[in-house]
Amino acid sequence: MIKLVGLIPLLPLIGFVIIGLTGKKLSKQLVSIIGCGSVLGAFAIALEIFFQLTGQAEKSVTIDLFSWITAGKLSIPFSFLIDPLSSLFLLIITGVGFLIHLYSVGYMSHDEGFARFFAYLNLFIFFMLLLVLGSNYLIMFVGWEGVGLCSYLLIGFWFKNTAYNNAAKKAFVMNRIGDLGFLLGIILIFVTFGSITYHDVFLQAKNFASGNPALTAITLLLFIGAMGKSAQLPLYTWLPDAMAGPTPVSALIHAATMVTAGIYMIARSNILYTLSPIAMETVAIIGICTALFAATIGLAQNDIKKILAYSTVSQLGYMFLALGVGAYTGAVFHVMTHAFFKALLFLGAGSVIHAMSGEQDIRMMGGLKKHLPITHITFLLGTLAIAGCPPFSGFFSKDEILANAFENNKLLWFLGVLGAAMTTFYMFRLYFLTFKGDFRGTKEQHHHLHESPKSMTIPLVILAVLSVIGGFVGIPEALGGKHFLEEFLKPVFEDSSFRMVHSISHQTEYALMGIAVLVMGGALYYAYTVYVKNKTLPAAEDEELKPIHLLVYKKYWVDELYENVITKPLNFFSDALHKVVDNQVVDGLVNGTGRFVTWISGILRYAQTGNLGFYLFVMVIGIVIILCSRML
Amino acid sequence: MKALLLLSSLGVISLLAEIFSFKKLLYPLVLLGLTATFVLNIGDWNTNMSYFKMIQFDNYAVAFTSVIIVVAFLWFLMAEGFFKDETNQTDHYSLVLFALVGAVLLVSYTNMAMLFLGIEILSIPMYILAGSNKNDVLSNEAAFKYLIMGAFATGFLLFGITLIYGATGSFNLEEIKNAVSVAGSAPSIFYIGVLLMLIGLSFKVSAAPFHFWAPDVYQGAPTVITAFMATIVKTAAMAAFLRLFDDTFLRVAGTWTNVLWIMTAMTLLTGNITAVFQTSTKRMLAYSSVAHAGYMLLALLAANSYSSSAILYYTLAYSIGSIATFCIISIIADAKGSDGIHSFNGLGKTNPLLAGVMTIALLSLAGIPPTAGFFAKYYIFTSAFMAGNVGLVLIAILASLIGVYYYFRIIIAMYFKEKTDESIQVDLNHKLLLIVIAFAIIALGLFPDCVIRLL
Amino acid sequence: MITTYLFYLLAFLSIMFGLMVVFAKNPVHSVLYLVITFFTIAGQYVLLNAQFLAAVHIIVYAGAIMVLFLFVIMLLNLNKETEPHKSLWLKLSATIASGLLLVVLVGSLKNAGTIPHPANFNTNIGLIENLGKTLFNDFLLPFEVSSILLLAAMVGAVMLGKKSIK
Amino acid sequence: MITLLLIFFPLVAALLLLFVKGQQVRNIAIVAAIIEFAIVLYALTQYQHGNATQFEANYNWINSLGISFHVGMDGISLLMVLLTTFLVPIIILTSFNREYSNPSHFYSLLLAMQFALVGVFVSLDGFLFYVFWELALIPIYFICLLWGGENRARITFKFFIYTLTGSLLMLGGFIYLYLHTPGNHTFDMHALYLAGQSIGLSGQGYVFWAIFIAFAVKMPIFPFHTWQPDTYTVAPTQGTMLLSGIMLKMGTYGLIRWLLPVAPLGVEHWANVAIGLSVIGIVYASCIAIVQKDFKRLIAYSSIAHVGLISAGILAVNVQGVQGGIIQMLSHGVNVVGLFFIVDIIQKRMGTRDIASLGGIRNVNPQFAVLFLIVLLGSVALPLTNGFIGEFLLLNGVFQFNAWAAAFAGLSVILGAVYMLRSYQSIMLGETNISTQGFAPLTGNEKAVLFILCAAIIGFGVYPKPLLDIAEPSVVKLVAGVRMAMGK
Amino acid sequence: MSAIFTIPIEWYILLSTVLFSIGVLGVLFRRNAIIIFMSIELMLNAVNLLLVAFSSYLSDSKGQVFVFFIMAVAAAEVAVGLAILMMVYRNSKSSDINDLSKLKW
Repeated sequence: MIKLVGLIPLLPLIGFVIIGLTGKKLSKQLVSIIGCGSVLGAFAIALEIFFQLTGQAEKSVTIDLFSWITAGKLSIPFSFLIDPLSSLFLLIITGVGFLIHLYSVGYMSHDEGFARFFAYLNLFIFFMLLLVLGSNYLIMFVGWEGVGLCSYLLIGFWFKNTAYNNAAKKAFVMNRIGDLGFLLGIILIFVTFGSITYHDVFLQAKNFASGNPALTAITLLLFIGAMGKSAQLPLYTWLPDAMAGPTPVSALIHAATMVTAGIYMIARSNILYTLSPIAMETVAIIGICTALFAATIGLAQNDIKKILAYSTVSQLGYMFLALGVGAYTGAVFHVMTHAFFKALLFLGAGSVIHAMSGEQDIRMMGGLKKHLPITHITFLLGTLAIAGCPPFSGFFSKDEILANAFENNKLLWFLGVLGAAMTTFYMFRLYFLTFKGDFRGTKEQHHHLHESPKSMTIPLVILAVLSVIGGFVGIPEALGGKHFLEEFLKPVFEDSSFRMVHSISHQTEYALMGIAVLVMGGALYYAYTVYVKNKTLPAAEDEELKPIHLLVYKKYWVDELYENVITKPLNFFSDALHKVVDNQVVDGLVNGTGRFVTWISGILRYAQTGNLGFYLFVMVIGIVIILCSRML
Repeated sequence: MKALLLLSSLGVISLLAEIFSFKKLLYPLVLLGLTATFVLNIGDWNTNMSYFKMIQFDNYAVAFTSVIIVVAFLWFLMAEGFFKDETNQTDHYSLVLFALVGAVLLVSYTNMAMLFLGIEILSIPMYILAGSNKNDVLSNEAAFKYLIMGAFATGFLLFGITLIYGATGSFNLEEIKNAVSVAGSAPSIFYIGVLLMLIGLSFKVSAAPFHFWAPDVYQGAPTVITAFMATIVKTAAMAAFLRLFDDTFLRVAGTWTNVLWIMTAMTLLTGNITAVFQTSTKRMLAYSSVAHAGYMLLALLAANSYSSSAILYYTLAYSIGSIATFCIISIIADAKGSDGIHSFNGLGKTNPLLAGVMTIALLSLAGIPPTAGFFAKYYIFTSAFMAGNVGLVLIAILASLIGVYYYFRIIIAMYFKEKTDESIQVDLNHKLLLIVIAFAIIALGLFPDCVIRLL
Repeated sequence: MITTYLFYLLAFLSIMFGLMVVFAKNPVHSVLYLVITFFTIAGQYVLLNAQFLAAVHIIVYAGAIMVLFLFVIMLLNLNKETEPHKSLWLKLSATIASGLLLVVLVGSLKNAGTIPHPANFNTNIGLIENLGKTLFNDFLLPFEVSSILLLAAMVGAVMLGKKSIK
Repeated sequence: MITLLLIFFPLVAALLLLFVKGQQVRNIAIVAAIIEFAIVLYALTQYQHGNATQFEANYNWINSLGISFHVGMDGISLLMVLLTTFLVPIIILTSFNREYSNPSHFYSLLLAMQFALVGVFVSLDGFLFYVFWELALIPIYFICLLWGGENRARITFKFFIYTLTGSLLMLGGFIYLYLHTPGNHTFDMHALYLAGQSIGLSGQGYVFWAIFIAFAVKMPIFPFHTWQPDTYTVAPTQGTMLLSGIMLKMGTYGLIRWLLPVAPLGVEHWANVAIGLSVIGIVYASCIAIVQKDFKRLIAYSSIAHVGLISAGILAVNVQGVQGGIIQMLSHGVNVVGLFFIVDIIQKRMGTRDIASLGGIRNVNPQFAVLFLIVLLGSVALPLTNGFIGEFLLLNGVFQFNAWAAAFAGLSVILGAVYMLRSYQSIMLGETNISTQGFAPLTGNEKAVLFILCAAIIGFGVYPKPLLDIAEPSVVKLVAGVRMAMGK
Repeated sequence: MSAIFTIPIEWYILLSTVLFSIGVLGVLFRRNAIIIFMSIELMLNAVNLLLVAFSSYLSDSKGQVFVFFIMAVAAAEVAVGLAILMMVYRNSKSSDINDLSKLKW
């Protein structure tokens, strides 16, 4: 069955090609069958492979397809690697991907670009699968850039809207900044190890001393790539803007799968990171900073999708924190649970937006509980999961991260808990403002309120179930679990295991869990007090805000900062380069030479006075000079 | 020698044509005569005959004579109209033929006396022919300027010959050469003599700063005569120059190389730069001919095994290119009354043949492959490079870029500017001539070996 | 001794009249001064034992060429002081240029005395017999060729001189 | 024999075309070009993998100067010839869009150009190479002069003079080498290699600069590039395609074939400066491309950026860099021709290339939008397009020379995305305006061209191996030789 | 009666140089074409003088023979020159070289 792994990406690719080429000629039904079916098929194979892998002793299988690039020593095969890590990601991608495809059938049913949407989604799945399946860094890079492209296409799906297009472009360009780092990292890997195949690289890397500068450089460069793709500081601003795309896109790409590529990559390269403490620290610090920074912004946003977006950024920060402290399993665990509940939340939000006829401002919502019962329940479950309420999935994954952070550095743990509190607060703020209280929208919107169709609610329900039970694959030992996930991923991370010392006692772990739950409860209560009891509403657009509030509400003016520090100067610089340096100086020099010759010619021709006397005179002078040369 | 005799006889026969009234036959007769001369001349190949120790038909002389006769033949084809003037028909024939005699003397002399007479026999008909458009003030002026300056320069040449005679006691090139080597260091008057001869010959090949006559004379003279001066006269003078300096005076190269180095650079630059601003194509080509003298001097200065074949090839390539351009200029000027660049506007559309041949000829003059002009320049550069004159080669490269600049002004005018008139009627023989030249330019460029192998 | 003085005298005269050729205002005077200069040069020829050449010189230059000049001047009616003068600057620069030339030539020729006073001096080389031998043996070809030169000049002069029929 | 056929078939076709009247001349031209392509395909089947020069033909030409008509192909040449013969029919096909006055001259010049280009790529004699090199200039000059746009006389003339300047310097360099060959001197390529390698550092330095500047002008590399945007803009589309698609490769090919082997020490010593210039040019041109308003000009600048990377990669002298250079030459040829054709399609319909005044074409013609996007992605080197393979290898090569240079050069990855996406957005996306509403559907030949190009872009992005394999043995041999001469 | 025993050759060189320079001076100094012509004749005569002197000092008749050729050429040149001058005068009624400057630049 593992031999069939090639089919996994191939199926969505075929789906893309069929839908993409025939496009509008197919009926929507057929399109949805092909679109969803291809992903479902991939999921089925992935599931089969997963079980096969758990059953067999050989945990890492490479399947060579063809030789892709060769140049001297550099030889890059197009081959796939099946191991626990990739098979887990395969499941997440195809599974969640399928659900979101299904959801999209309903969500996009009225859109004229229905077929195009499915084509893009399938293409995305294809690239995402390449990303995780590749057996070397370059294949990963192919997927990496490919998903960036799909992200670009999908964010700008409604291409008539300039703002959406700008958001798409921004996403692509910011990703590219990271990609450059990634690419250079890959090249440095080649230069250092003479290969970029995981197997060869990791095998050699084990012999490197910890803190080797080459490794540090490699890991930092790779991390730049991760920062771009996974929206970490300072390259995160594209992700909130990416919410311009249709909601299923936000759920699939900008929450569940693509943005976690960075985590996958670092987890994949765990041995390299483990051997470079500086990079680890950097990852941890960037992770926690992002987590907090995004969380604070999330506190004051009013757009339902924006809040979720910042939440995603924040959760991604957690995952990097986990990676940074060496909790690779924790990070992957969180990727998985996050995929469930964040996809759920986005799809729920999509359902809300669908019901609200496109309205996204939570100030205009409220009391939707009655109208959208299924959405409400599932959304609540998702909220609890992300907040880390036991025994929902988020609790276990977050707990693992925090425990590891505590073990590593108390400050990191403290900040992590602080972030968790904020998460709980803004998520419940969102929940309360949306579903509780009274409806604040227009009459028109009120009239149209309706629960979403089956194709949308079924995925919601499935995801809700997964959000609830998803955490059970990683119940920590302290709670009597076997931590199935850790066992499963062990072959991947075992080389790095010397860093993962489980010195933490069960008591401490209980205490940490307790604190986390308490903090969560407190934040929940505070949110409840503010938004349900006191029925406080977020400030209206024209209202004056307190400085700190304003700072957060305006997202720290980071976009404006980038605009003024990078974009505008770049344009100005380029303009100057063009108008002054290129046209005046460089070309001026060239044209100047021509003009100089013409000018000289204009002068010189007057020497030809036409006067015989003058000619003779010059001749004599010439003769005198020539004869003088003899005398000298 | 046979060539010499035949050409002289042809000149005399031309004069007789007036008396015995066979003027109609004269044109074919001359062409026939030239062909015969060419054949006879080829017969002298490898014979290395010397006559009175005055002239020697070594291969060098034969090769240059051949070039001169070939070019003269083409020139006669081009200049047919020039000989239609009833009054002076026979005079023109004989003067041109006498000038050819002078040219042949210049490529074969082994004695200063022959050099001097050759120059004069070549020059005096030229003075006259430059003024042959008797009612044209410009033509008069050209003749007059040419004469005065030519005579003036002759004075210096003679002074030089005299000093060399004083130092060596001989006019014979071989003896002069040996006298210097025997004496080791010749008396200082010898060196002054060399320099004065350098000046005199530089004047003839129009090297700066003795080039001033050239643009004015070329512009003022009738176009066909300009063509003659630019091709045959220049070839002969260059050959004479080369014969004297790269052989006889080679042992005292130290005396003249520095001077010639600077003169070459000046020639290249002034010729090319000044041409840029010209609007009269004839005058532009006059300056360009100054510039071409500069390239040839480059090879002369190199004074190595490549020099003579380089100059041979260059003169041939340059001459046939010039014949074509002057022919077209005269056709255009006759039709439009002006030889300004604007007369060429739109020629590419009205007369594609003229424009095409003109383009090929100009490309050749500019030195663009695969034309003969390219290989000529290449060969010269190689020769100069070999001699270590890298700086001069760089100047020459710059100069030839400037050259491209003005040659292309005509090309651009022909193809880019809108047409102004209807197409021009061109004689069949002119058409044939031009086509032949165009092919010759390309063929020479592709197979230069057949010429450069000779020397 | 007398030859020495004669040389100096002739030299002085030729230079003086040479200068007068240049500076004379009337072209006719210039011609006459030039004729005198030619005579002094002929005198030098005699001093140098080139008697035949001296005679030819007088005949050709003074007798033929200068008459031709005179003839043209008269024909063109130039026998007045009509010539507009060059500006002072031009005259000055002309003088300086030729002065420089003189200085340079003299400077570079002054140490040329490599020809020793000949011991076995042959006084007969200037005689017509010797000249004739040289001319018709060694210089036969140039002699013949100069016929072409003269012919060409003749044809040319005639061609330029005659009126063109229109 | 195949090589001779390849060289002279287009010339014969070009001459014959002169005698054909009317518009059907283009059909004959395209048939000729396709036959030529078929000949190359045949040559490919006959090609023996390995580093040997094949299909050799050697005739005496100018015996007394040691110049011979020596042609042949190794892998590198073969790929270049393949590119040329692949693009020329496409370029002819694109011309079906427009009616040219004097079509017989136009197509004749086009094929004459092909003759010269093939000649450049197969020459194994320095002099022959130079002659073909210069020959290529004449047809393209006339194509631009006769059928170009506004101000063409001045601009194309500048182009001519500029490239000629470089060429003459190169000629100087070649003569210098020639005079260092032993015995009676020869222009044979290998003799020139040996001569170059024997002349010591300072001599090689001169040779390096003389030859490098020639190539730098042709490609062009900063700061020798200022002729290029004007010329590309003013030339007729087919001219621009020839210039950018193939002619520019003469320079990059020259770097590999002529510069590296004749002046290894010179390259080593001056690589800092030369790669520096190339890399500066990458960022410089990319930045300038960002502010361009004319799409054609924008592509022109982007081409400078791409070429800068190629040059830097080649000058780094390692297998990855040189292989990358070769692959990128092919990719760039395909991509840039596609882009210029897109410009032509737009200009033909809208009458403008001003990015700002377009918009929303995608609404009217989604198919065009997709094809445009694919070409664009190839140009910004997205993985699985042809552009990526080259760019990766090139960056790899440069990185091995200097990591910072590679990082700086890599900025083009970002900036390329910025200007390309910006213009794509501005031209294709957004709302349609009055002018773009009437955007006519693609004609058959337009579709054919774009489909072929897109297929090539994706095909060779996914499976570049055949191309890489053809070039690899020759590249390995060449690089090894050069590095050995450098003492590495 | 021969000067060569008493006069060193340098004096002849000097004399002819001076005469030659006077000729050059005349060419540069005057505007009348005829005078310029005459000055050129003076230059040629200076050369002739020197040739004869060398010839005598070397006891070699070739120098004197050469003078014949110079004379012949001078005669021819004068004939042609004066013809041209006449022609010019016919057309422009001037023998002033400054008036002959239409060909320029």
